[in-house]
Amino acid sequence: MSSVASVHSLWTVAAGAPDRIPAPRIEYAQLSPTLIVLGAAVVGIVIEAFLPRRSRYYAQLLLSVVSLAAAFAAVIGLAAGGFGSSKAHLAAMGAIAVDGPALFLQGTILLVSLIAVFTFAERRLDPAAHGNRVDSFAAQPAAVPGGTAEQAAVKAGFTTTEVFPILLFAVGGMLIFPAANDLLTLFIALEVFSLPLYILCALARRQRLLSQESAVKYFLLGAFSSAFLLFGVALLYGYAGTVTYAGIAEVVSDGAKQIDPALAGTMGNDALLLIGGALLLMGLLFKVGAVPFHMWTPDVYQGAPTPVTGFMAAATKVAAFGALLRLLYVVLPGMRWDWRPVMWGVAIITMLGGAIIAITQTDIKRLLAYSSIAHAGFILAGVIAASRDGISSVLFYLAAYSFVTLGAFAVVTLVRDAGGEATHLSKWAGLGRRSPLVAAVFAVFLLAFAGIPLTSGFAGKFAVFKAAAESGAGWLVVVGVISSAIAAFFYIRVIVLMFFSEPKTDGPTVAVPSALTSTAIAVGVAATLVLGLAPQYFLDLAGQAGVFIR
Amino acid sequence: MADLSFPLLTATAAVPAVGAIATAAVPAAKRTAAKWLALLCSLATLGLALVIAFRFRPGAKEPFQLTESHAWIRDFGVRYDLGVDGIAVALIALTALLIPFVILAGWHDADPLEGATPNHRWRPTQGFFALILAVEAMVVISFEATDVFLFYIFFEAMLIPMYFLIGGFGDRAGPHGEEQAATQRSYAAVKFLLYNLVGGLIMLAAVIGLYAVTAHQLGAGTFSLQQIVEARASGQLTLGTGTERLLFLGFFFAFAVKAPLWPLHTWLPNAMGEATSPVAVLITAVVDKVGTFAMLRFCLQLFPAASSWATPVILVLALISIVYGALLAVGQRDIKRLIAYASISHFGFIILGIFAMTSQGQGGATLYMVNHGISTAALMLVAGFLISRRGSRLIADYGGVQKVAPVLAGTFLVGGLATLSLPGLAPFISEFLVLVGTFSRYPAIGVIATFGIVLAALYVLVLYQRTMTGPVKAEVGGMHDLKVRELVVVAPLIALLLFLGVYPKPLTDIVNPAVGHTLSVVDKKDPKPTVQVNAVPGHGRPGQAVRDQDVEAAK
Amino acid sequence: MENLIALLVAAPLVGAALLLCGGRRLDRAGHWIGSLFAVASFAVAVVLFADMLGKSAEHRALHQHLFSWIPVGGFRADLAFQLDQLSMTFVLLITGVGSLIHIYSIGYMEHDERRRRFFGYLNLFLAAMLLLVLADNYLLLYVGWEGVGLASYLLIGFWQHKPSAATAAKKAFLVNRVGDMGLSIAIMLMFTTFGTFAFGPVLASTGATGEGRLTAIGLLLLLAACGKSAQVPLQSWLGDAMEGPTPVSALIHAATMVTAGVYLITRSGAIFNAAPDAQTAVVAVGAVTLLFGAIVGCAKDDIKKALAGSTMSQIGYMVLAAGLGPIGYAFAIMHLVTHGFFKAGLFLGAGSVMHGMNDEVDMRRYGGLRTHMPITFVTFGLGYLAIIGFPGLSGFFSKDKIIEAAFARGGTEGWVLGGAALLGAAITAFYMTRVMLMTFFGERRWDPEEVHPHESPKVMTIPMIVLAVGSVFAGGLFSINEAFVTWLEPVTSFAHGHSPVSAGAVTAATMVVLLIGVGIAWRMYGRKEVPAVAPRGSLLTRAARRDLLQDDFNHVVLVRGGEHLTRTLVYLDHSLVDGAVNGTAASMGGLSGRLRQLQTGFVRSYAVQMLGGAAVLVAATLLMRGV
Amino acid sequence: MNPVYYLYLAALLFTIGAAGVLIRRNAIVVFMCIELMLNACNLAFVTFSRMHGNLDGQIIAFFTMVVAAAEVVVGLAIIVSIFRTRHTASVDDASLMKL
Repeated sequence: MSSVASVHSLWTVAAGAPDRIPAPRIEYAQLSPTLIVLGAAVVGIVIEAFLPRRSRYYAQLLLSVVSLAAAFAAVIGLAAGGFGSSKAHLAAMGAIAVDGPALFLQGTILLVSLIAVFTFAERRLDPAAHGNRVDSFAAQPAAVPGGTAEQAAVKAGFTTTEVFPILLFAVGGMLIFPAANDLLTLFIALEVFSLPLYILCALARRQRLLSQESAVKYFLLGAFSSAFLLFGVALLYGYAGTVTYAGIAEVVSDGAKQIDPALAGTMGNDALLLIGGALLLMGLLFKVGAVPFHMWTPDVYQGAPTPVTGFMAAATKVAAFGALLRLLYVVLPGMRWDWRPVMWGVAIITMLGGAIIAITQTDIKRLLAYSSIAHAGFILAGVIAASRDGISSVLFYLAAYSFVTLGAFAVVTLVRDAGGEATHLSKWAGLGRRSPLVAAVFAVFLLAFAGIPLTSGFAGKFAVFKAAAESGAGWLVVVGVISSAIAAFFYIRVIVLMFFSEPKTDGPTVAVPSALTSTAIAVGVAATLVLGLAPQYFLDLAGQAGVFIR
Repeated sequence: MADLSFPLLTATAAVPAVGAIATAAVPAAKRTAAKWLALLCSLATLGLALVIAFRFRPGAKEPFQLTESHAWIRDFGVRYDLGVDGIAVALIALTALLIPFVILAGWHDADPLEGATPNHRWRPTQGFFALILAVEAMVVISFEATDVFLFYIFFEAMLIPMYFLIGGFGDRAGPHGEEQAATQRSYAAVKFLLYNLVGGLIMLAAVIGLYAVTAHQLGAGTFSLQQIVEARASGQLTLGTGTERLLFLGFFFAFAVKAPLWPLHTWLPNAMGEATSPVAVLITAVVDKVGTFAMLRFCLQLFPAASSWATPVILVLALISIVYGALLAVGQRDIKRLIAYASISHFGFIILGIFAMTSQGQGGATLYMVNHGISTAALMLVAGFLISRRGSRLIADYGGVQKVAPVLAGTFLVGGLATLSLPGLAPFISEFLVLVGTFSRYPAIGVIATFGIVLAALYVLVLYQRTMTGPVKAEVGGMHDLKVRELVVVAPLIALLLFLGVYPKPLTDIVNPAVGHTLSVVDKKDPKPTVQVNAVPGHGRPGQAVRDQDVEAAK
Repeated sequence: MENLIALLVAAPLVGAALLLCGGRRLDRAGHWIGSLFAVASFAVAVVLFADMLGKSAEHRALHQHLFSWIPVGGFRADLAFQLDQLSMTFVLLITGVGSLIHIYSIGYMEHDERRRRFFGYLNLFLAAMLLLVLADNYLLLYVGWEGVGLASYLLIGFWQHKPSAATAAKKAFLVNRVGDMGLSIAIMLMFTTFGTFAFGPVLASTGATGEGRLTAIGLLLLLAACGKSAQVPLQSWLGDAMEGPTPVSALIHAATMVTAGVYLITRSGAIFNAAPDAQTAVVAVGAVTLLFGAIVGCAKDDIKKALAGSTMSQIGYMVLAAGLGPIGYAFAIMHLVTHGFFKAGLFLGAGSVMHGMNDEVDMRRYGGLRTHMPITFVTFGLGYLAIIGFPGLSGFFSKDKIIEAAFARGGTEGWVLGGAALLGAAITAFYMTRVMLMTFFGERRWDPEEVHPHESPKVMTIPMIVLAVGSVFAGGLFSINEAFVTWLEPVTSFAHGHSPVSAGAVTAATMVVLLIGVGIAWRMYGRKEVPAVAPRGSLLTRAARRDLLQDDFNHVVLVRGGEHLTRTLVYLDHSLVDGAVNGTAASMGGLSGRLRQLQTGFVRSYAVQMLGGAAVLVAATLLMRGV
Repeated sequence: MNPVYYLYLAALLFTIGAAGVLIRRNAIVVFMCIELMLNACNLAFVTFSRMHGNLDGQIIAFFTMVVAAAEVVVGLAIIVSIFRTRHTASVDDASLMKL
């Protein structure tokens, strides 16, 4: 009865005084990072449409690098402007938060993407086809693999320069994701960065069957999970009557000012809240690749073009964990006692599952996929801390981890044989003898993954475990320690393979990369060592960034 | 104040570290240059270590001297705190002393095989010596660290170079050819790494726990040993019994793996068996000492109550190590594995001495660390020279060496006698002190441990008899005696064994105060003799004796 | 004066260092250097002795403190020497006999290309032995104790190319180590009891502690003595030790080292006096050993092994005497000294015989040698008379006193011990006569084509003569109005034993049994022809040839058992301790392999699992709230 | 009429969609089932919007449609290309990568 009236009044108000509807305010300056990237993406499309094929590659490369760099500069500017701490607030009518975590994560994502662009643009590794340098993306993705159309495309020296704008779109979505301050924005951002990734997965130049398969798997499962997430959003909306984080949080902690009777009906119903929250969590856990929502990770990581894999593994995790943090710390702090135990379970099975399954992997990319799962578990341990330390430790871990991952996958692109990248572990035997430098670099990354002291991996692991232990999750730390012991085993196995086993005669060759990939790897190593030896500065950054706005 | 003066401790660790990088950078063709560079760096380190030993004032009040302190990772409560007590000084000196010999002994161990295809990228020789220096640097700094976290980091990081040394370089062509040897090597290396890594990670959990506790009670988490000890003394910091025991176990486990203590020992025979003998020396004489050293410095000082709680079990385990290691040594067919098991037995003695909680026991244990380092080095290196001549590690392949290579045999015998701790050689003093220290608190355990000296005699003499005496084996016939380089390696070690056996005072003077401090932290006193004798100092005349109660009455 | 003490030890030590590190360039002069240092040490000893005689009995003890050796907490061991009458006696014996044997060896080892090393070892032995008797505390004594063990190990195994020699050396060292264990534990016990282990304080404080501890210490010291002095049950090594060159047997395994046990017991007299039970154990060991050794001595055909048995038995006498307390100490030492003379002489004689017989040791291949090597025959003969206790010669005085003291112990114990001692005397007479007859009398049982017996060179015979002189007169000299006893009394304290039977009766009895022993031997070996191959012999004989099966026992129980034990442990270490860890790793792998199967590659199965996960997640969340 | 029924319907549709994803082999059909799930969400949104009497739900529904459309574009592109490669749209055939 009353609900009907309210709806009716709605119409009358609408009809009555249109001028009372407030005009939306958009703080362009504070949204500039996202806007720059998305704008650049659009420009990229235009370039594809109008520039001649020859010049596209360079134009796109230039555009992406410049735009990402500019966006990063903007983030720095905002942070310097105090938006990270004192002036942190909600922009775009509360849809997007501009605060410490958001800026820190956006900065990380932008740097990672910048390096990813380098690996995307690498054109030295594959042997030149018909005199044209080629990158690791299909000449004509639409063409049937091995078909005449494809051969023609190769002959003509086509290259899929669209990857750059697509990448930029994905980055745009990722920038919004951790900053999203209401569930709708969250959902949209999720789709905005997922859809481009689906496409990128399908674009491998070699082993296109695998590539397409990975794309379809990723797509179907991704869509499936996002449907769940959306349903969760619906339920939460039903529970709270709003989708803004602040609003929901208020209702959750029973702090709603005036409860209109319509709300009272649903608000009491915790089932809506709990189920909705659970589904929402599931959607995010899928993106971070936590057990049991990890199934897509190995297949997609293996099938996708390695630069894309590196980008996904690094950037997606950052964005997704950012969103997860914001959700748990801003929206659901009121129900901490509900989600913490659940997350405990998830964290434990994720750490152990990832580590254990990885032991018997035989493909380097799948191995790294499982290791990324295990790492997701470690980060979850930090998330569970539910303390300021927890936030900052997670932020630090994400930064540290993403660079290591990117570097590792960049190295994977170098080891090649006739069939493209030689990802089967048996092929890596004796790599240390054939090209010690590459092997050594990869070993450094592996040691960082394993969390050996003096590498960024150790600092990160220590940070999250410390936070967890301080919040009373001591046993979680023990489990984490055990699983990192298990994990150590397979990292070491790879090192043994590279250094202590005799090189095979038909072993792969190590391609000499151009400056692009070299830069990527170099940055990876530098980050690994700097964050390992002198992490204090970055810990400070993360520490200052450790406050959410609500 | 310490910051103003020349950072001696840092320098001592930095020299080999820089040397490692420099050595690694030497181009492939300049192999010999790399060797000399490494040798020079290790000698420079030795020099600095001696400077430490001389700058160190045994009498001083403060527990740690030559301290350096800088902020490092504030968020983790970690500082770059260095400082040495007598024990550390002794062990740093030992490390710095042994490394040059290790390098010299391994002079040709990493040369590329004859007929190997030249590869301008692959530089095993440079790598070998660089890794040795890297290990030295890390060991030194972990002896110097007075910050638990700082120690932990290098305690762990040390594994990586060791791992490459074990897995990457081995004796030429073992009994079953190069291929087989390579697989065994990598197995040994992985085993070494996993055992120690698991230990280290469990310790990591304890380290984090320690931080959580300090952060919770002191406001800001800290890892500074002194700060924690003082806080505990002043009652600011109180650990619950359960917590303290858990943390203690976490720490002790890692050190027991490293030491190694039965039943966590099985990695050592593999590692020492497969590695080249200089590397084996590095493992048992240098790296493993970090474990026992850490028990003394961290386990006891951080968790006194838990230490004395765990003492009975640990003593029994140590006892088992002593007897078990010796018995298995008797049963070995492989020279290097035999020495490895002998070391396990010796580490049993060291741990026994540490946890006997008497000044003799702990002083003895510290001396034992040093002496065992020297004696094992002597024995193992000579064994290495022997093996390099015949190309086999099996005892059965030798016989009558004494006839063809008397000097080699003689040095081998001296090393062996040191291993069975013959009086007059350094190890005797430490072993006897450990036994006395143990006996005075736990007579039964002391007595059983004494059986170790018989077993030691057994395995050493059996080894010597089977390899050196008897009719000359055909394959041994053409064996040449020690070369100059090899003599230069062995002679000083033997001289040192003799000197420290006759005049250990310099060492004991440095060590005693540190031991006293440790005991005071653990709050333990030496048991009093049942009879009070006012001993006329070193004098034949009878001094009269008084019953205890009379003394009481007199008071 | 006391600063000379260190010189005693230093001289031979320097010699050893020179010879062992000197290398080949010293090969030609090696033996002279060695002998020189030995003699030098003897000279110093004589000087000190003269000085000591000049002082009154109470002020004879000298003391030299070099430096504090091991100072750790309450534990302080000094490197300090103590030279009192007891030590002096030993010093003279060691350096004197030692020098003689050095000289003898110059000839004996002439043809050995490793002679330099041999003399190095001999010097090393002298140094260690002197350290043993000069130490002023038990720990330093322990150093000498093991030092002589090392020297004996090196010298027994001097001919290392012979596996038998190497084995014998190892065996000697190991058995000694068992004894050393006792000594070291005893020292620990002293430390925990008295807080020190210097002779002075410890021996002066025995009154202050309970008898239990003293008994324990006493028994441990006895264990040590058994090891070093080849007393039952640790006697098995001495026979094999004869693998070493004969001078070694003479010096180490007859005159000096093996008597260290007696020194230890005598030195620790105060402790034993306060611990009667320990003393009983000592006399028991002594009595048993003196019979054991004698019996073994009767059956051996190897001349050196026969003498070894006799050594064992004679030391049994000394230990017995030492066990009797103040009534025996002095006689123990006295017998020790006389024994040093005649047994060394006998061994050198045996060596000279072997020298002339191409190193043949089997007495059944000797016979009628008296004409071929007269000097050896005479010296050996005098030694023989001395050892069987022929009236007037050294053996007579010392042994007779011991038998007397044994009776003086009183009660049944006294009778038993006295009886044993007498029986021992009889058997001694028997086997020594046997040796004498088989070697020098009867028909020759060697082939003149192969061996050409000849007298040894002067450098060997002169020491033999000197020793023979000693073995003739020493005893008498000592007994002139109890000179020796009074000399030792300040150290060992002396008490006259009151024997139930008069001294004369004892002497008479000794004479009788002596004649019986000689008579039987004469009937068996003098009258009849000695078969060149040993007859099967009675059960006892065969057992005696095998050291009364005691070796076989060791072999079966200790050696075999030990081998089995180690083999089992090696197996367990691999399968159990190692297996546990590897098993865990393997199971991890298996688990991983099984979990892998979940990754079927089918999208739909992934979806199912996601759905399941979602369901669990929801359910868990709901459960948390209990909705 | 009580709007809660619409919620039940939405849940039902969502379940049907999910079941379809699990059961059907043809990629296109699977994809349609996902669309069905999204539409179920839309229904829920609209219903709640009605119950709460604010427009957020309805607005979200529009967004969802747009997103669904975008998904169709990407999804069909992928599915079609894989169909052209393999001449089958069965998701079970795309199982080269496993374990």
